[in-house]
Amino acid sequence: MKKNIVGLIYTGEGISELKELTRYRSTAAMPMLGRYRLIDFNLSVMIHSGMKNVGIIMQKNYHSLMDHLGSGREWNLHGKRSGMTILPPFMNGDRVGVYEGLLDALHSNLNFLRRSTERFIAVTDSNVLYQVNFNEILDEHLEKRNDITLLYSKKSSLRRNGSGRYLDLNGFGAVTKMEFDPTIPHFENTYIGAFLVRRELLIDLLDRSVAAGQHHFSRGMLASMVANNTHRVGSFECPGNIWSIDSVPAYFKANMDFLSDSVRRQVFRDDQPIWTKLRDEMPARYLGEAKVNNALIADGCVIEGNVENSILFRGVHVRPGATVKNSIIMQDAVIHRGAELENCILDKQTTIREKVRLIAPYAYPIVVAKNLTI
Amino acid sequence: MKKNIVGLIYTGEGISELKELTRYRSTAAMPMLGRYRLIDFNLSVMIHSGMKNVGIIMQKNYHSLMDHLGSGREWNLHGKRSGMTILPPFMNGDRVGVYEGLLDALHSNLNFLRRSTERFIAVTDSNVLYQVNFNEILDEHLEKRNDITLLYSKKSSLRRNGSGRYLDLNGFGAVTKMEFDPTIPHFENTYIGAFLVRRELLIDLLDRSVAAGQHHFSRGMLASMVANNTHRVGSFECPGNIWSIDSVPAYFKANMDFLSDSVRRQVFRDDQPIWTKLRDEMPARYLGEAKVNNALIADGCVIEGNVENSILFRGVHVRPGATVKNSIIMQDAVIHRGAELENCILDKQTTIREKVRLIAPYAYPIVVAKNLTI
Amino acid sequence: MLQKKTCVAMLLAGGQGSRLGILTRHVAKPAVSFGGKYRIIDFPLSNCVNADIDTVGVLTQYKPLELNAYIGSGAPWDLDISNGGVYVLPPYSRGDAGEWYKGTANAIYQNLEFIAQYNPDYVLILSGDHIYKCDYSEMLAHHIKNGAALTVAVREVPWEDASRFGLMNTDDAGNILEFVEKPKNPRSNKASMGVYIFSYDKLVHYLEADEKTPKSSHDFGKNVIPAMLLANEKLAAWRFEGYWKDVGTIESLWDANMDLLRYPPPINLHDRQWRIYARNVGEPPHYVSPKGAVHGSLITEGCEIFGRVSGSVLSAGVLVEEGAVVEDSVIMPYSHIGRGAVIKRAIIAENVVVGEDAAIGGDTGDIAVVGSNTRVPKGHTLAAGQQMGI
Amino acid sequence: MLQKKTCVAMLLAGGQGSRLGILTRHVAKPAVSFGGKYRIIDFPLSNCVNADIDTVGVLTQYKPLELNAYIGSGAPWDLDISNGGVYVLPPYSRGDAGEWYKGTANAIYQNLEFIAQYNPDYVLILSGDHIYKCDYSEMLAHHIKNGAALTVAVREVPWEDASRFGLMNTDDAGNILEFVEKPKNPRSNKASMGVYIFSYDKLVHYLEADEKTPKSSHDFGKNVIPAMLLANEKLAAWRFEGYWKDVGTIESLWDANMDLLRYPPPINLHDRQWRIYARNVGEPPHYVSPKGAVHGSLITEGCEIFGRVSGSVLSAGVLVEEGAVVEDSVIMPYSHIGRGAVIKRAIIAENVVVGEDAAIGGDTGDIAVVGSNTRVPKGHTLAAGQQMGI
Repeated sequence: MKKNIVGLIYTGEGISELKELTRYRSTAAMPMLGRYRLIDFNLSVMIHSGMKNVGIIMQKNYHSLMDHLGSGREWNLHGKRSGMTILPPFMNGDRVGVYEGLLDALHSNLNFLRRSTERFIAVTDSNVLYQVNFNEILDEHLEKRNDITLLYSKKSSLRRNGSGRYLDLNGFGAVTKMEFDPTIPHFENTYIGAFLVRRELLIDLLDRSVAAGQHHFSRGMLASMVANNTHRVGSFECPGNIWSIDSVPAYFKANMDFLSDSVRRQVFRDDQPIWTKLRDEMPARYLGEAKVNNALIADGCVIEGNVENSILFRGVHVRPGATVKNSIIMQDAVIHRGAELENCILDKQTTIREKVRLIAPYAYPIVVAKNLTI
Repeated sequence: MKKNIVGLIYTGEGISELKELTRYRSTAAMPMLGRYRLIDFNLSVMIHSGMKNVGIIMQKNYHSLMDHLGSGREWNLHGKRSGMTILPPFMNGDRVGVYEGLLDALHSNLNFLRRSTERFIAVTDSNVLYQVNFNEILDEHLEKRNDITLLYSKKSSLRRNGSGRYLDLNGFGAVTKMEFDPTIPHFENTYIGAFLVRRELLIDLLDRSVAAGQHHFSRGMLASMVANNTHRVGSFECPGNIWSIDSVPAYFKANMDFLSDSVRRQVFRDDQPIWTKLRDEMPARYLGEAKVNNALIADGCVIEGNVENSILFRGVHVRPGATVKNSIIMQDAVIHRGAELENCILDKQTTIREKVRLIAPYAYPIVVAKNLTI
Repeated sequence: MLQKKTCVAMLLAGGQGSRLGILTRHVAKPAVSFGGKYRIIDFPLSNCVNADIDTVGVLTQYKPLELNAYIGSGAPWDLDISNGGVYVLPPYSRGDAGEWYKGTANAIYQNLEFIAQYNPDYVLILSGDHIYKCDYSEMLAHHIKNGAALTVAVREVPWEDASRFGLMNTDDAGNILEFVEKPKNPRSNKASMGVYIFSYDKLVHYLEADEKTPKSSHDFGKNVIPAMLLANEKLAAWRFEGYWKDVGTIESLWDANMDLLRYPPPINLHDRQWRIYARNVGEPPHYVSPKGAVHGSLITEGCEIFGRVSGSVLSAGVLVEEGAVVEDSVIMPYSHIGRGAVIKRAIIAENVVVGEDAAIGGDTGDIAVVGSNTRVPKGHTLAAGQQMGI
Repeated sequence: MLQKKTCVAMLLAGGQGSRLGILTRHVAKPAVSFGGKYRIIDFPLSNCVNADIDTVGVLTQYKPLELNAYIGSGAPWDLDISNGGVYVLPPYSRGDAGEWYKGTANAIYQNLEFIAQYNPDYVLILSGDHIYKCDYSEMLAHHIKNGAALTVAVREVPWEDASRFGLMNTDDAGNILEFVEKPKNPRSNKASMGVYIFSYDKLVHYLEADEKTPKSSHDFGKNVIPAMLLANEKLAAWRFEGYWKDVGTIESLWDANMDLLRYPPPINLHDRQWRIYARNVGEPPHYVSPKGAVHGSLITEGCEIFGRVSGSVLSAGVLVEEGAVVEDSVIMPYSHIGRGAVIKRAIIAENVVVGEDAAIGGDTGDIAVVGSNTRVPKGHTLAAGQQMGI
């Protein structure tokens, strides 16, 4: 029952391939699956692993993320003995608040690391959606006497030519080589940007690396630990599905994958609810000639038209005769009579006028920015 | 019972005369009176005026302020229908998050102003400690049909040669002239940086002023409203004591003033508690030869030595034979045996070694920075 | 020391609610599911907080644990505050014998000590079996303006129904001259909604007097209000207009659910200025499969629809399997409708499993009901108007 | 649907606590002030949350409203969570007659339904009149490791006091062989602390059996534990070391307060790894005037000291006027000690006003007590060992 692991989510990956969608929000705040933000899944993994304290390192565009997280109450992270610590960028003296990367971000938040009382710390990027139990990772971490354990996946869907971090492992799961942004990845294991380490050791590693002039956490610090064999860098394979939300098509596909029953059942488990900010909306209403086929629809929606292979966030209104197909419609959007959407991503509060048609191929979904009327 | 006024506290005044004390915290986060932060008093005025929603515009060095405010729970500002909205500096695209002043800060947070539902808004600076009821201001605002009502005080203690904002009023309380940073103030009324205005009107005023190229809220926007007689700029005199925490001596004196019974009774009223972040400390312990005379002492202190005309924050330890006189000792400081302090301000977690003497004249208190050992 | 409150609300959550039959076998009436994601008690509680009344006592003598668990810290309604909030108050034993609440007035009498803690100026009395949105703060303003001892919320009912209600005759100024419980020959169609605002001292005075009255049935309508009229107290009527529905019977509960499917609905739950708050269950959006079809229905998050649903209200986590048909029915949280099952004009309570090819209810006739946690066997038939449960 | 819990705690907050005399005339014993800023119940509640037990039922049959108001949403102890938290459970009427809790075991029996909601593996039983810091999670680990049906927390008491306690004989492995309530000739000095961990199924089994046993006094020590021993259940003793003080009498309550003034104190309340949480009152730091003097005392925020205080514990908001003397006494929240009054070896409860020049208690003899809300007249004398109150 002891609180052994403190969580830390780094939201500053700085991925630009999400285009308009991340103009006013960080990747961690990306709306997902009708009622969530991406960070809800990261938080959920940590809470269901028994973590009581979670820090969230904020980077640019964090207003919507802060607004979403609020007091931490919805995640039961609002107490005196447990809590969500928002770590906004520092702005004092000569600092203007932009981290150069994870190493800089962690080093700038050494205070959080020092003030925590847990023995271990789990650090994750915020752009990956996966299910794992950190207690199992800790068990293996201890059993194999790792100094640090990196999480990886063999899923080919995570491999990207020209980008990503890949691991070569020996038979005991120890990392023997690392590869960064290779033109074509040589190793089958993709490092997903999450790791477990003893808290005091992390503080020490950060201090030494910064003092030694390192600038990158993985490309610099981790790689040199592996290359110089100074520490035992272990690994843990993430089970099940995993998604990296690093481009518009990847975002689109990740959402669409949840129309599959088996995917939903892996992630949405009765004993491990995914908590998110509440809106107190009424249930979705189906009126008149509504026709819905293979869709996820949140509370507060009003469906009077046709919806197929789509995901509708809270408060979306599909008027009579409108058709929404293979699309993601974010909250409070209105699709007027006779409009036709196919392979679209509509951001919050967009309006599609009567009879407007927006049709794109599956591989290149159209993104409509927040508040636009088309 | 209707929630008519939304509150907004601007914490970006940028006063540098507090020296070391504001190196790592904003003025709003200045520790006050043994267990508070300055902003607790601003929040208290708003809560006791019935406000249910309060926004706080953050500027540089806001980590300690955010840490203090937490979820807003201690102020009962943690609900769905009420709340504390932290408005951190914007950092997106070309913004690096430093406001040019109140006008810029308000204009950058138009979203908060627009999303609020209250009819009126009260905006205050965070460096002033005073007691007022905004409902009384609203009554007078409505009765006199003001467009905007500025709060002022006639207390001479607020007047500063070469700085400050002063108002000339006609017989009906309307502002007829304003004066900024005069070498010697000509008007007896000091504007304290707080005003009440209809929310929609403020949004309109901000839009127009920024569009017209104004850069300053009071020196530009307000002054031109007065000079051109475009709006009815009214005034309301703050009753009772008032302190402006804009320099080390002013900070020192404000705290010391609370050793007076009448001052404490004006501000600490049974029916209007001042809420602050909790620490769950045990009561103060007096051991051995403790001698205390005219002092405010918070929970968690251990007193074994002499304390006179001083204010001790939570967890301060005065060892046997140590003497603390006319001083402010912030939380968790330790004063070892035989040490002697007079007219000192010790920041958090300072340590004064055995027999060290730190003595200064009343008008120039010594400031010892956080975490130092002397 | 608790701080003084202007107005404290006392919610009479009632007894066993036997008119709801097996629906209240495992839960108190106010905790019965309604409208997909609500419980009946969400309506008066949300009305309270929307009217800025932040201190509520919930009086129940039946299944207080379920209400306690549902209400919890009060957070879903912003009632988790340090001065005030929401408290479930079962009748508690004061000595060797405790006593069941003997009537509405006696229930409040037994809890005068709770009210006294807040030293309020006014006490709002509510009941826990009505669906409506009401701004009690307007009623309170009316009470204060009129300087009344008691203000009763009234609504005009059709003359033909009037004899089912407590009726008031008022003068032109809205003062109550006469109060008659269910008269045979109504002389007024102004019916009491069972919502009262008392000035605190008057409440204490008349409850203490009523307690001493032999043979009183300790009821506000039958005893306390007549006694106040007799004593020439100023009793004001406050007229409520808008949707108001008693959900104390199977038929009326079903009716009220069906009202939400009308367009426009007679009560707008999509009202962002007057939200109805409810405890959240943390379910994902509902899913409709390629073979599923939904028409004219209310579907809550967590549902999975592989069959056909029409004219129905489905609560959180309901599963409708392939080939199943749900028509004109109310399905409460986490119930599963098996393959090929047909549900018509029925109420299926919580955590029910309806076996394959079962047939429940009919196209006409009374509403069929399945009580919570029941397993309806494969192929079982439950005719219109019948009930089954454990 | 409530989520399963590993361990649920049930706190027996007791009856009227008559051994505390007028101190419990207006509040239940667990709500009695202690150590300046605490209430007795803060200790078991804080122990629970520090041991990661987040679901607590508080059983009280006396003054449940004050406990309800003090506990509120549970926020001061982090017990305002959406699944679990703290609930005050008075004995409630289940029909025409309710019944007072007949004994410790019966009190739990009457609330088995509450426990069942969480379907726990273990149930921790606590009592509400002890001051101690205890990591129940270590006791639970011991219980699980031993595969016991019941684990009893024990402490070694001086042999001369042993006959006042329930005593256990254990074998070398710590299994309980015998349990005797207050024997004349003790064969063991291992005393039960009244802290039990039951495996849930065993608890249900033995409580149901006990309920059916005629003439049982429905007490854990007298009936349930002997019955389990008789049935050869595995009963383990878990040895607690550290400060533990019963505060069920005036003398022991005063003693325990005085313990806090010793240096080093036998119980460290300054422990940041094991904080004792309490509801906060929002008072400013305490003030000592130029004419005031404080020695060897505990002073809480909100106090104003214009007189002389020594060897005493002062709660929040206590005012000691000029010329007043407080020695070796406990002053509870918001009491005022008038000019020239002299208080020695006394307990002054909450909201008392001691008039000018009154004299309470003495240098020797029993503790004098003034009950809450009492006004002690000007010049009044209350001798050592006497009590006054309203």
